[in-house]
Amino acid sequence: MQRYSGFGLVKHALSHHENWQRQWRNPTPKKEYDVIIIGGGGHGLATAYYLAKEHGITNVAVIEKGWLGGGNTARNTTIVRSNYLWDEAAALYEHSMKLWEGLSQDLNYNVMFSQRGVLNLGHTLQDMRDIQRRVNANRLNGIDSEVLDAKGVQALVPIMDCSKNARYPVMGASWQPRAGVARHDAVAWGFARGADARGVDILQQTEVTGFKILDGRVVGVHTNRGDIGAKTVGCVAAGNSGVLAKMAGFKLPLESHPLQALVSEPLKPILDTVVMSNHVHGYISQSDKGDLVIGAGIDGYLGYGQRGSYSTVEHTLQAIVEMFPIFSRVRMNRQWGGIVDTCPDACPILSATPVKGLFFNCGWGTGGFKATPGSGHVFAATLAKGQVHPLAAPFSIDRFHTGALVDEHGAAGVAH
Amino acid sequence: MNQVNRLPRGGRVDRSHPLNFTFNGKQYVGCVGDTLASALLANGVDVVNRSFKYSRPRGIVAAGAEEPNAVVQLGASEAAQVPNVRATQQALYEGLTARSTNGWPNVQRDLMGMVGKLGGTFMPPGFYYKTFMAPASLWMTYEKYIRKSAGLGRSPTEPDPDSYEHINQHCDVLIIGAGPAGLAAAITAARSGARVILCDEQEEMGGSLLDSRELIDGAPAVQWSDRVLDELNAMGNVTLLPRTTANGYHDHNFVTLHERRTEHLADSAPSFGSRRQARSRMHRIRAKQVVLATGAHERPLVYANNDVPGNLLAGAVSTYVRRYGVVPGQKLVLSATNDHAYRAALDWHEAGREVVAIADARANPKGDLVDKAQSLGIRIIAQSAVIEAKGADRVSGARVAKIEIESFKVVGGVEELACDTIASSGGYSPVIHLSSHTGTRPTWRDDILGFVPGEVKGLTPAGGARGVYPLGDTIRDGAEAGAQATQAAGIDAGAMALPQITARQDGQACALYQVPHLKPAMRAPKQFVDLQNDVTAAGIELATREGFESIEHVKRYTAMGFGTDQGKLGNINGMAIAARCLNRSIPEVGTTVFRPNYTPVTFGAIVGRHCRELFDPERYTALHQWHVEHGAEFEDVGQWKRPWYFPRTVNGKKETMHEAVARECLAVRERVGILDASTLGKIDIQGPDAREFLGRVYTNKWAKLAPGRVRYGLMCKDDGMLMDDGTTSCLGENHFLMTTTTGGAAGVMEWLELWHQTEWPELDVYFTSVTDHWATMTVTGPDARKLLAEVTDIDLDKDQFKFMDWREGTVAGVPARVFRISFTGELAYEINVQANYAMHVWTTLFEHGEKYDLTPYGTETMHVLRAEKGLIIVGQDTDGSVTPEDLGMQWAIGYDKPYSWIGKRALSRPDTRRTDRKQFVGLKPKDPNVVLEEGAQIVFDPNQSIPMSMVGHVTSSYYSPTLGHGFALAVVKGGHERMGETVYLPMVDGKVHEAEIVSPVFLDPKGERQNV
Amino acid sequence: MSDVKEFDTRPTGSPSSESPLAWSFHRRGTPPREASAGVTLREKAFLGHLILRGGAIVLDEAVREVLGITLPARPNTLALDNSGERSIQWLSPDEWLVIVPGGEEFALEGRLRKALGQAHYSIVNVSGGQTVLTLRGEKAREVLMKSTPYDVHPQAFPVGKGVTTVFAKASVVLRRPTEEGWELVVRRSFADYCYRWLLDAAAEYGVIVER
Amino acid sequence: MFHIYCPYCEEHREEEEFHPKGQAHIQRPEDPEACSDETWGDYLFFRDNPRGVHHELWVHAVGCRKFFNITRHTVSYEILETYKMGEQPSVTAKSLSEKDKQAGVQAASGGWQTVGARPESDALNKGARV
Repeated sequence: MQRYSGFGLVKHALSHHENWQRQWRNPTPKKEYDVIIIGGGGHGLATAYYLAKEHGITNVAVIEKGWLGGGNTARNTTIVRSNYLWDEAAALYEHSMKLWEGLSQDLNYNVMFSQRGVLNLGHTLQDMRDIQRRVNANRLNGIDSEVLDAKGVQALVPIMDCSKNARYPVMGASWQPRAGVARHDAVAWGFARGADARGVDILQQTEVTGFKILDGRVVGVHTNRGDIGAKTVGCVAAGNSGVLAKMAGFKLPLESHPLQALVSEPLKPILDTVVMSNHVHGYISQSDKGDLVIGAGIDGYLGYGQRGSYSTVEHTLQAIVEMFPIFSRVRMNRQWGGIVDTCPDACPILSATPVKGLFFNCGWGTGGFKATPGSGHVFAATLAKGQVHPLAAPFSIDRFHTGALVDEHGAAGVAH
Repeated sequence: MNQVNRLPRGGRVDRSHPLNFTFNGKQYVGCVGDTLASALLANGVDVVNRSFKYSRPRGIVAAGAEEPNAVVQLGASEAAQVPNVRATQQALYEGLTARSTNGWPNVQRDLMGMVGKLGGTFMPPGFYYKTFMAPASLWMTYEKYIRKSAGLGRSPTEPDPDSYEHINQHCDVLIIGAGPAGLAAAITAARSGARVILCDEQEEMGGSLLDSRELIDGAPAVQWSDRVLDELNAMGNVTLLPRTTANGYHDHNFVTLHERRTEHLADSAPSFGSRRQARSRMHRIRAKQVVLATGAHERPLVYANNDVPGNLLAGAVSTYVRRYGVVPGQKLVLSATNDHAYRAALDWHEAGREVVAIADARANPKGDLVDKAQSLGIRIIAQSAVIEAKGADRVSGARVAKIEIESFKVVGGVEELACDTIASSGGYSPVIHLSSHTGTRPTWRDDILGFVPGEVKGLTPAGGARGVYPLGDTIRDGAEAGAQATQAAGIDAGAMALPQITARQDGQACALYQVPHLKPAMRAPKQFVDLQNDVTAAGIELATREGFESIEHVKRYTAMGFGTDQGKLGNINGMAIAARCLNRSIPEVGTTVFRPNYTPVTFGAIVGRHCRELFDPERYTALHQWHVEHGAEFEDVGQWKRPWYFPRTVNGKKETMHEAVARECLAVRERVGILDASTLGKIDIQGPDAREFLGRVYTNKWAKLAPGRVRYGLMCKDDGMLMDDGTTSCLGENHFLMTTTTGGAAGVMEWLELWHQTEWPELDVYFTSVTDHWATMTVTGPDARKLLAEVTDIDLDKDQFKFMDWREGTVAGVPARVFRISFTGELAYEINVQANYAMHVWTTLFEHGEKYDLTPYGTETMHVLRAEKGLIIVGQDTDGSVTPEDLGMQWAIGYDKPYSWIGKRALSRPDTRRTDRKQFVGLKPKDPNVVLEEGAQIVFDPNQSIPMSMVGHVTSSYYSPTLGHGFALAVVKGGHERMGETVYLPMVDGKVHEAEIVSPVFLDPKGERQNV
Repeated sequence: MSDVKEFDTRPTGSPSSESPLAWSFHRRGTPPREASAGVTLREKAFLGHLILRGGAIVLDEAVREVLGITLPARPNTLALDNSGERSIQWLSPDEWLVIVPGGEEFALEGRLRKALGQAHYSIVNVSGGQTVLTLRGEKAREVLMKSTPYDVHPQAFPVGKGVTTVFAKASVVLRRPTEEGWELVVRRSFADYCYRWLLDAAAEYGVIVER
Repeated sequence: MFHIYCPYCEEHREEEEFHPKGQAHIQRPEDPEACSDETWGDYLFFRDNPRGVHHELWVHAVGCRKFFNITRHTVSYEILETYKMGEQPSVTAKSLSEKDKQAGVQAASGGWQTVGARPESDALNKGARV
């Protein structure tokens, strides 16, 4: 692998950038691999990378029906945080956060992980109770997290309307300083380059059309480029997980919904932190390019169309202008949609399945991007050992039958 | 007049109405009908901006929505700032003030330009992924500097003085674009009587007809468009929307049109007295049929230094000359691949300026316009192109060479032509953005060298938007599309009599995107593809070499198409370059996917009226005015404004919340208080199966509740988790009144309907919401009976009107239902009267209540009082993961009811059977002065290391003025079996509070106070 | 249906009463009267409102007998008596809204119950919970277009139509009892919001609020 | 932005008037007490989630407040039919064309009903963690 550095950049400039190598190969599928990973998004590529790096398993194929990193990895609002309420979720996301903190150096690829902090605003008394509960839990779980009052919020984000005039005045917030944003595409590319360099075959434009299952055990997959064998298959296909599960003959407690996002035109820096509000429902940060990156809500219906309803965008911008009246004259450049696979308890599934050797990693809902390295790390260990990693154990499919949900919805409260 | 480039006559501007404007602090004059861009060109302003990455000087390239460079900061005052306005789309108005968005200290002498010159070579695409990694600790510092160079314009820092609005429209046929095809479609549809909306993004309708050289019915084309527009204008079934951009095409023919109503008049929307106008309007259109007549965008050629000011699109040159009466230079070289582009040379020549040469990439150009150019003596150099522009702040020359497209090589000598303007045209791309918003993929057509719209239900593309270019064909195509759409909308449409147009003979265009240079792309001067994001041909080549093979990857790696112009000029060229590098065809490399918006839209316009005090409804009770007048502080509960507490001012000093709540609590415990409880949801339930229905949706039993009685009920979802609670009263054998939580009202109503309509339609029962009909006031405290007795005819005798009874009668002369239920633990009466009379009843109670020191209290006091009694609040003490059993409310669970009520089955799952579930308990802090923090986490062992094992949390916590100490409600693992045990609460300040697990009922466990 | 508790919520005396818009008028007053306003707004307060639920055939007979109006069985329609003061509005296949002059509602409920006998139905008095706003003037339709996604073009919304639909962020029953005027049936707790919205949306045309 | 025909109002209305309520045609187990934990869990949480033809339950929330069913394509978002409660869809897996089948269009097979146990869309939004 060609190592990247500032010095290297200068060297290449002198040769007119004509000697840069491919960041990954475009290999022909082999007949058989030790492990097949279905889904070449961030999670799948991270899984492959850690399989190779941590477990020495390099005879691995990542099968991607489109282009690597072209799904939700390319369509999210790039927020990274770990201040989750429940112990199980917090442990998983904090594991991920620690990996984020050294990821650029580990990958030798600058994923531009920018720890500019995340505010989760509270606008009602119940919001503030929920915030205190979550922050207290975070603290005792070793996650940096604090409660701010409205003044503290105003000090961090002077341009926000923290006055009493707002329809739902800001009462305070939780604040995670280590949280932030990252360059989403670079995450996929960095993992792809790292995995490829260690021998992983990334098979783009290759679509899985079925599973080869013998006596209840997976032995390979059918693809549009022929059959490929493997005794261990990991499915990391986000919104398309349900489609794959159906091919393997079982259902998942998942629904795939449209999740939209939008950006403004690029502006000179004006917003340093990530601001999220569940109550008025909008979240916003400013990218290094200057765009305001704004997340909208999930549409309530199933949708694989990578687009949602316009009214969702309207409601989101209403929330943004409510929080930031000065953005009223800023202009929205582009909107787009992703497909998020949501679980009833808003937590992922990292699990063995009724088919031996076939594992699923899905159901991340809106939380997928921030989990990328952690999810890959834990899932790689699961595939390498053939048994579920302890951090993943609470996230098995079984929980929907036993009732042991990790209900992150709960933190939001349902009535007053 | 100092407009050096303004022609003395011609165009559609009004030279008799000059307009003053300021650009980068300098005063200029333009005229009515100008855009900011045409006025700047008229005044000879070359450099309008600096580029984003390399800070190179940039000038105006285009005349419309595709302009990448002339992006300015608009607005004279701080509050009226608008970032990133395209000068080509901004009408000039008196006093317009604009600045370049980049350039320091100014756009002419820009120091960052040095960075671009020196550093440009170290900044290939993706360079930041390859550096700034060591040491890791410095990244945030590096990033600070990266961010400094971010952005184009800046956000205003003061609130917007203007307002915006939505308007919902419905029509049979929406026509997008009022050029020749759109006008023909519109008139055809309109004459059929259909409801027609015609919109166009420009200041004036007419599209390409406004600068056309051609004749329709023997007269200048624009006269035809004026005629058609006059006819449309007079028709009642037609809505004409100029200055209106169709920005988003959504599912089922929902289209958003952004109408700029005042942006051409002033910085801020003018108002007439109190009559305020919205600055802009978003039309939310539901169209039965849509005709897409958006025309085509010209593609520039990609040659070296093609970004130096003075490089323009050929079509833009024609537009500026013919429509605005502005010639943007003295000496022109045209580089073209097609006949249509020759118009630029002809227009330039006719304006009296010199056309140095036309470099035509075709070996043997021929056609009417070629002939015309030749006849005017214009030099045409065949099989050649401009391979490089010379000049820094303005073009000073063009290097023209013979090229071979097949081998992508310069094959002849280079001739350097002195000129100040280079116009280029590489062909035309249909404007298909809208048709691809719904996910439909466009199709590449080799014959027109462009993508055309894929098939979309309810949408008919017409004219240039589907690659039909000759004027006569375009009008015919538009008319046919109009008729077809009208028919599809279910209305008969006649055919339109087509006007006479002499068909122009055009030669076949050739396919050229990037122009070869003497040096390979990596070493040649920069050949720009996406001017706004400084993406070059070399950059695309590098991306493909590094393995970025799909156009999506190329775009993301180079940032091509991610600017505010969304790659309208550059995307196809970029695809063509990627295709050449990968040795594939354009459609093999991918297709272009566009997302809304077509052009950027002001947040305010999308928000509309839903901001400030109309952001979300504020719901008020019938007593709101009284609360306001008595100084209440309000709490937001859902959309309701509920009184939170009523601070009194004593000796000029306003009580704190703590003081007010202590006073209110003691008033209720010792005398009498009153609460406005009108926000509780109320549902009237009638029908012979009402009782059975209640038995299925509530966890407890309803079979034996007699008329006149009230019962508390718990409602679960089928996963066994509590979703709502409240009391339900039996009004008659077949008649019940259910109450719900304030926030749960709408949800419960829908829940009941859901089960009735989908699962149990056989049950005869009807539900009607009466939340707003009844006002509810709770009179509670030891003196409640005495007070109420003064104003009611109801027998309040404790044996006649018992706890959990209800009675009807009058209160203060108003018919009332009175419910003897208690959320405070005291003697309490909930009085329900029709809301119109609520204020009368409330004030009458206060008249009589003075002697009892009747005290109004708010939600905070209500919370303290109910918590002292261990009564839960759904959503505060529960969170969607709590069962009735967890709450210790087995007394409210009908385990042996015959029907398996909602939630029952779930209670016997392995996880709900666990004995160490988090269970609802009271906590008594060891230190009576401590009020635990709500949300504090609980541990059994305070000495463990982090991460600690947490066993529950505090759900409610208050200081009790009645008990004289702090107390809390909480959930604790296995809490029901741990009474008397000590738990610990480690806090952020390092303190660890100790508390004892106790019963959640802190006061009057036998319920004697409420039973008096 | 028997075993339902009928209850007249209107007092026999005349204690002071307040319409749902009382607070709005108190807080904001009404806009200054203009000579040529495009929109005129008025509250028809204190009417009698009943929600009727049941089968159409069952209810129709009773309604005709008691009110002399044929139950509008077609979706989204509105029927009025000759005076125009009493109306029945379709809300859903088993639900209608009856609006009568204030004070008539309780007697009407009684007569309907008598006529309906043992059938399965429900009648609920909601008079305190909602109010009627009327909107007139040449710009009334444009104000509505700014407020509701429903098509209010005369072709799509002829006289005699009434629908439950979205109004800004609230819901209303929007109806067109006459050629000139529109009626909005608004929930009490949302009335102030709707009032403020209407004033704002109509500001550019000039608006008269009749009291 | 869907334009939805309400089979009770007998006309098309804007999406803003409706709420989606999950998969249609799912029945609560007839005897909950007798069914296994697995069956109950399936009923509560497991859904078809097809990429293709889907039958879904909607409510005309700001309108007639009736629940009804929609057959909708989850990629093109085209509404293929709407029908009242108690009626059966006419567009199903069986009626899919060969072309659709080859293109991998899936159809909901029915199975367990989601009466309410599934978090509603706003709950999803409330908990949206991005």
